Amino acid sequence: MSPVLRLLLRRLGISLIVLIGVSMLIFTIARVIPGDPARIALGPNATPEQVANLRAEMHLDEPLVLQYGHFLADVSRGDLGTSLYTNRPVTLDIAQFLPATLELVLIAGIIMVALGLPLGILAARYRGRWPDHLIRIFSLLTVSAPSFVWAVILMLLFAFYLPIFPIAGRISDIYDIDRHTGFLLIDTLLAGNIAAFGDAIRHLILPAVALALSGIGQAARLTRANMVETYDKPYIEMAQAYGFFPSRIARIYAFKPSLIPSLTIIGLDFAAMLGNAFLVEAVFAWPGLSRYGVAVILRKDLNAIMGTVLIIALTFLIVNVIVDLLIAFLNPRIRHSTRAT
Amino acid sequence: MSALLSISDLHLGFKGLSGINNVLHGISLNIAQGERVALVGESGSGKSVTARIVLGLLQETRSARISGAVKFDGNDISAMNPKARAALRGTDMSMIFQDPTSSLNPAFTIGRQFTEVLRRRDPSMGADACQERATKMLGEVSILDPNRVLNAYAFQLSGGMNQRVMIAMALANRPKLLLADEPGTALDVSVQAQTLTLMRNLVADHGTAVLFISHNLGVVREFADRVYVIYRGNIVEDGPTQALFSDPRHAYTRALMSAVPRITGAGLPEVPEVSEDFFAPQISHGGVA
Amino acid sequence: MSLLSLENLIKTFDSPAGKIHAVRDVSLEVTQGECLAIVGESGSGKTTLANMILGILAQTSGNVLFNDTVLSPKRTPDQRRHIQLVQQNPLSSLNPKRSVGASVRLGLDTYGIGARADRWQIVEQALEAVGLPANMRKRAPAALSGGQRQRVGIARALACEPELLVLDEPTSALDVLVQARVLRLLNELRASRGLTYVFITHDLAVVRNIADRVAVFQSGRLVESGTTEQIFTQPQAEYTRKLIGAVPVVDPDEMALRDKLAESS
Amino acid sequence: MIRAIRILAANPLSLVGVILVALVVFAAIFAPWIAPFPTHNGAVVDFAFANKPPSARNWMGTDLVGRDLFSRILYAYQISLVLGVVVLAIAAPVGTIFGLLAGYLGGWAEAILMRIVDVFLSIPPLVLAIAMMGVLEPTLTNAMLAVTVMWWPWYARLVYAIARSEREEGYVLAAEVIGAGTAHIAFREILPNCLPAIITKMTLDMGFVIIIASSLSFLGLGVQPPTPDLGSMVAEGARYLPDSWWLTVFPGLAILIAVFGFNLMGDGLREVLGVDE
Repeated sequence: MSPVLRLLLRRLGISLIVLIGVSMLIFTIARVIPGDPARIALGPNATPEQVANLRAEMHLDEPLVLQYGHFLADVSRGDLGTSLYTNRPVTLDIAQFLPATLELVLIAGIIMVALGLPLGILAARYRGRWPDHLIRIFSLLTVSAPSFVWAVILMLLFAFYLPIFPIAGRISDIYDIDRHTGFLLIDTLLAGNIAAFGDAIRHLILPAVALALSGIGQAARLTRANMVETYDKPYIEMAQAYGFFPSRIARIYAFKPSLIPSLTIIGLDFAAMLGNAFLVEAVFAWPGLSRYGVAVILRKDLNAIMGTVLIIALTFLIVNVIVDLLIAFLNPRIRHSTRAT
Repeated sequence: MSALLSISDLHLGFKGLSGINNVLHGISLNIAQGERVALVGESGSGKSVTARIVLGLLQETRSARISGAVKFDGNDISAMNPKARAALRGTDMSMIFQDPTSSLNPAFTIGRQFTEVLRRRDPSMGADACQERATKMLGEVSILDPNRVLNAYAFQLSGGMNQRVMIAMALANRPKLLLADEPGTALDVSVQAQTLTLMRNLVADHGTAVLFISHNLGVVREFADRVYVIYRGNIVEDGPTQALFSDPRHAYTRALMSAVPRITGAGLPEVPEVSEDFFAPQISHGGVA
Repeated sequence: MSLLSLENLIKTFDSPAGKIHAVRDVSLEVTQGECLAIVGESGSGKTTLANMILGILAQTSGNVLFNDTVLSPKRTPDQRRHIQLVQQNPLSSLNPKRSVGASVRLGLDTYGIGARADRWQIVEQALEAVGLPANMRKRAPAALSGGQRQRVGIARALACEPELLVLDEPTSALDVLVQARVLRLLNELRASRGLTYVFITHDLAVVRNIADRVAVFQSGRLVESGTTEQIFTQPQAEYTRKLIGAVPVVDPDEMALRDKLAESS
Repeated sequence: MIRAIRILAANPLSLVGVILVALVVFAAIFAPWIAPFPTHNGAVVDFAFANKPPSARNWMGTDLVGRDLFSRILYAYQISLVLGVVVLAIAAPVGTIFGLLAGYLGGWAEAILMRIVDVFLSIPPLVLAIAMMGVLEPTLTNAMLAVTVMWWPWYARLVYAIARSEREEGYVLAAEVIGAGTAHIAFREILPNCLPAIITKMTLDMGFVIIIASSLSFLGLGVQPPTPDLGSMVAEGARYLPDSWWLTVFPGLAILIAVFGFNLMGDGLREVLGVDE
C-alpha cells in the first residue's frame, strides 16, 4: 500500500472517531438545555397531550444513552430530523443555505492564501527590516478586530462613501439564474451569463475580504515564523554559501520546507472562517447558513441547531483531510517513507 | 606561488544589547594556490566566523562589525558590494559543512540541488548536460549508483553518502578555494576517515586550495599542509604541519596537544583549562608561500 | 565479583518498515570497581543497552542482574538509586528553569538522603567534590560553561550515592582541554569512592586511557571484548581493527601502532 | 529583568501595546469616575439628545435613546476584561493539565486525551460557542461558560506539543533515572518550561476572548441590553449605517484598540520570554 493511501485511510478513520465524538458533544449540549425541549418547541399554548406525544416522538422519556442511540441511528441514515422553525427536514434546509456559505468561505480562503503567504515570504526575506515591521503591524491589526467590525468598516468605506461595491446580497435582482449547484459563481457560468457572473463577483468581494482579513494576517505571521525558523537551518546557509540570490532563497529554498508546518494551521484558520462567516453574513445580509443558524437558535430549534453544527464540523473535517493529503503530497518524507528511520 | 587568499589584521565584533562583543582580534592568514591550510581551535575560538567572512556571508549580517583586509585572487572582498561577493560563491569558492544530511534541502531531490549548483557557473546549462556532469562528479566521489542518488532526497541516504554528495557539489564548479567547516564531525569516525581521505585526494587532483576548519588535531595532521592554531580570536601559532606537530612552542598549542588522549595509552596529563600563557604573542614556524 | 551482569539481552523495536534489532543477544559482566567501555558507532545499540541497564527501557528478553538480583524493568526506588547516569549533552541534561542546586538535590529528596535541613549543605559538598564552588548551587544552568554543566551532571548522579555509573558519551560534547580535566575527575572519583563505570563512547582514544576492559559493538552485536591492553594490541575482530585504524592520531608512536594493526589484518 | 526592559525599549511597538493595555485597564477600573455620564451604564433615556453625532458634550455621540456612547464604551470595557480574565483563569489551567498529562505520559493517556481535544477543535471555535449559547440563556455567566468550554482545548494543544518535545530532553531522562515521580516530572520539571508559552498565549488570548465574546453579543447571544457591550452596540448601530456612523465606528474601534494592545504586548512578551510562534 502506498504511504499516501495508508495516510488517507488513517486520517479518515480518525476523522470518523472524531465525528462520533462531535455528535456526543453536540448531543450533550442539546440535553443541557434547561426545560423541556418538547414544551419549548410547541410553545406555551400546547396541550399537555401534545407535549406528551412530541416527547414520545423525540424519545425524551427514554434513558439518555438510548436517546443518543436514536440520534446516532438517525444521523447515520442522513436524517437530521425536522426543523421546528421551517417545518422541513433539516437536511433540506442546510442543502439550501450551505452553498452560499461555502462559496463565501472558499473565496475568502483563496484570498487568505493568495495574500497571506506572499506577505509572510516578504516579511521573512526582509526580517528585522522595515518591510517586516510594516507587515507585522498590518498582521497584528487585522487579527485585532472581529470580522463583523471589518465588515462594517469595509461596507462604510467601499459601499457607502465610495460606492464601488454593492451593499448587500449575493447577486442583483435583475438576474434570474437557475440554481443547479447553489454556487452562484458556477451557476452563472453554467447559464452562460457573464454579466451575472461579474455581478456575483462584485457582491462577493467585500464579504470575502472582511472574512479573510484576519486570516491574511495569521497566514502571513505563521509563514514568516516558520520561514524564520527555516532560515536558521544549515541548508539555507549552504544555499547562501553557493551564492543564490536572496529572493530565490526566500521563494524556493526557505519557503517550500516551511510550507508544510504552515498548512496545518491554515486549515484551522479556514475552520475559524466557517464560524466567522456567521458574523459577516449578518452584516452583508448574505443568504447563507448563518441567517438560518441564528434564526433556529433564537427559536431553540434543537434539531436544526444540532444538524447545522454537525454539518459544519463535517465540512471542517473534510477540509482537514484534504489539507493532510496536500501535506503528504508536498512532503517527500511522507511520499517516500520507505526507509525506516 | 602567489597567495590565493590573504587575510590581514582581521577584526570582528558583534553588536549586541550590551555593547560590542569582540570575536576576532586581528588575525592574519595566507593560503597559496592549491594549498591545504587548517585553522584549528576550540569552540568559540573564532574559526567558523573566519570562514564566513571569507565567503562574504557575515558581511551581510547587520550586527557584525568587520575591519581588516581579505584578499581573494587579488581582489579585496571587504571592498566589494554584496552582489560581487555573491558572484564568487558557488563558483570560485565553495563550502562544505559539518552535518551533510541537514545541509541538503529536505524539500528537493539531490539531482535538483546539483543542477542548481551547476547553473551557478553556467546558467544556460541544459538538463541533460547537468545530469551528465553530476553523474561524473558523483563517480569521482566513488558513488556507484549515481542515478539512484540523484533521484533521492537527503533523508533517504546515509550520512556518509550525503557527505560524498556535498564534496561532489562543492568541487563540481572547479572552485579555486574550498572552505570546509568541521567536515564530517557529525559522522561516525570510520565514515569520517573514509570521506576525508577521498576529499584530500580529490582536492589534490583538482589543485583546489582548502581552508580546513577543525577542532580535531588528529584530523588536521592528516589533512593539512600548514596549520594555524587559533585561541579566543587570536592566532597563537602557525607553521607547516610537520614542524608544528613535532615542535609545538606556544603554551596553548602545547596544552592542546597534550590534552588529546592517545591510543597508545599515555595517560591523562594534568592540563590547565585557562592560563595567562595562552595569551602570549603569536609564534610562527614560517613556511608561508 | 560481578556487580552487574547482562544475560542474553535482546531488544527489538517495531517500525513501519519491520522489526529493528537494536540489541541482539548480549551477555556481559561488569566487576565491582572496574571501568568497562562499551564502544560502537551509531546504530551499534550501545545507547539502547545503557537504557536497559538503567531500567528506562524494557528488554524484549533476557535478564539484567545487579548484585546477583534480577532487576525487572519496573524497578524499586532502591534499585534505581544504585545505578545512575551521566549524559552526553550538558546543554539538555539540566533543566534550564531550575537552579543547579535544585537539580543536584532531586536525588536527595527522592531517596530521603540526609536530614531535610542538611540537604543544601550536602548539595554544596557534592558540587565541591566535582571541583565546582559551593555557591554555584544558586546559579541557572545557562550561566555555566559546558564543562561546568557536565560536572553538575556528575554531582547530580553522585548525590544519589550510586554503586554503578553509566556514562553515556560524557565528554564527547566538550572541548579537548575540558575533556581532559573531566576524564581526570572521573578517574579520581572512581578511585576515591570505589565506583564502577560503564563508559559508553565512540572515541577509542578516550577508551584507551580510562577503561579497564572494552566491549566492542556493531549493529547490536557484541563483536569482541577483552582487557583494554588486549583490544588495542591484539584485536581479534576485523571490525575492531578498522575502528582503531580510523582514529585520527597526533603522535608518531600512535601511527606506528596503527600501522602495525593494519599489517596484521 | 534588565534584559526584558532592554528588549522592550528596543521594540517601540511592544511599548505601545503596554500603554494601550494600561489605558484600557485604567478606563475599565475607573469608569465610574472617568465617564462623563456614569448613569448611562443602564436603562436611561434622554430623548432630547438621542442619536447625536460627536460633539463637545458627547465626544463619541449618543445612541438612539440619548445615552453617551463614550461612557457606555468605558463600562463595556469592564465587562470585556472581567469576561476575559475569568475565561482564561479557568481555561488555561484546565487545558494545561490535560496537555501536560497527554504530552508526558504518552500511550493511552495521550490517545484518549488528545482525541477529546480533537473533538472540540473540530468544531470552529465560534460555532461551538454559538451552539452552546443557543441552548443556554443569554447571560454574562453563560457567555463565560460557553467561551471557556471552547477555549481550554487550545491550551491543551499548546502544552501538549511543548511537553511532548520536552519529554525528549535530557533533564527529563535524568529525573526518570533518579526515580522522581510522574507528578514531580510533569509539574516541577516540564511545566516551568511551558510557562513562558502559556503566559504569552494568555496575553494574546485576552484580546481574542474579547473578540469572541463581542461576536456572541453581536449575534444577540451574549450579554443582554441594557448592559453595555461592544458587540451588541455594533450590531445595533449597523442598522443605521451610513447616517449614524458613530454608533458602529466607535464601539468597533474600541474593540480594535483593546485587542491590538493585547496583541502588541503579547508579541513583545514572546520576544522577552523567547517563545517560538
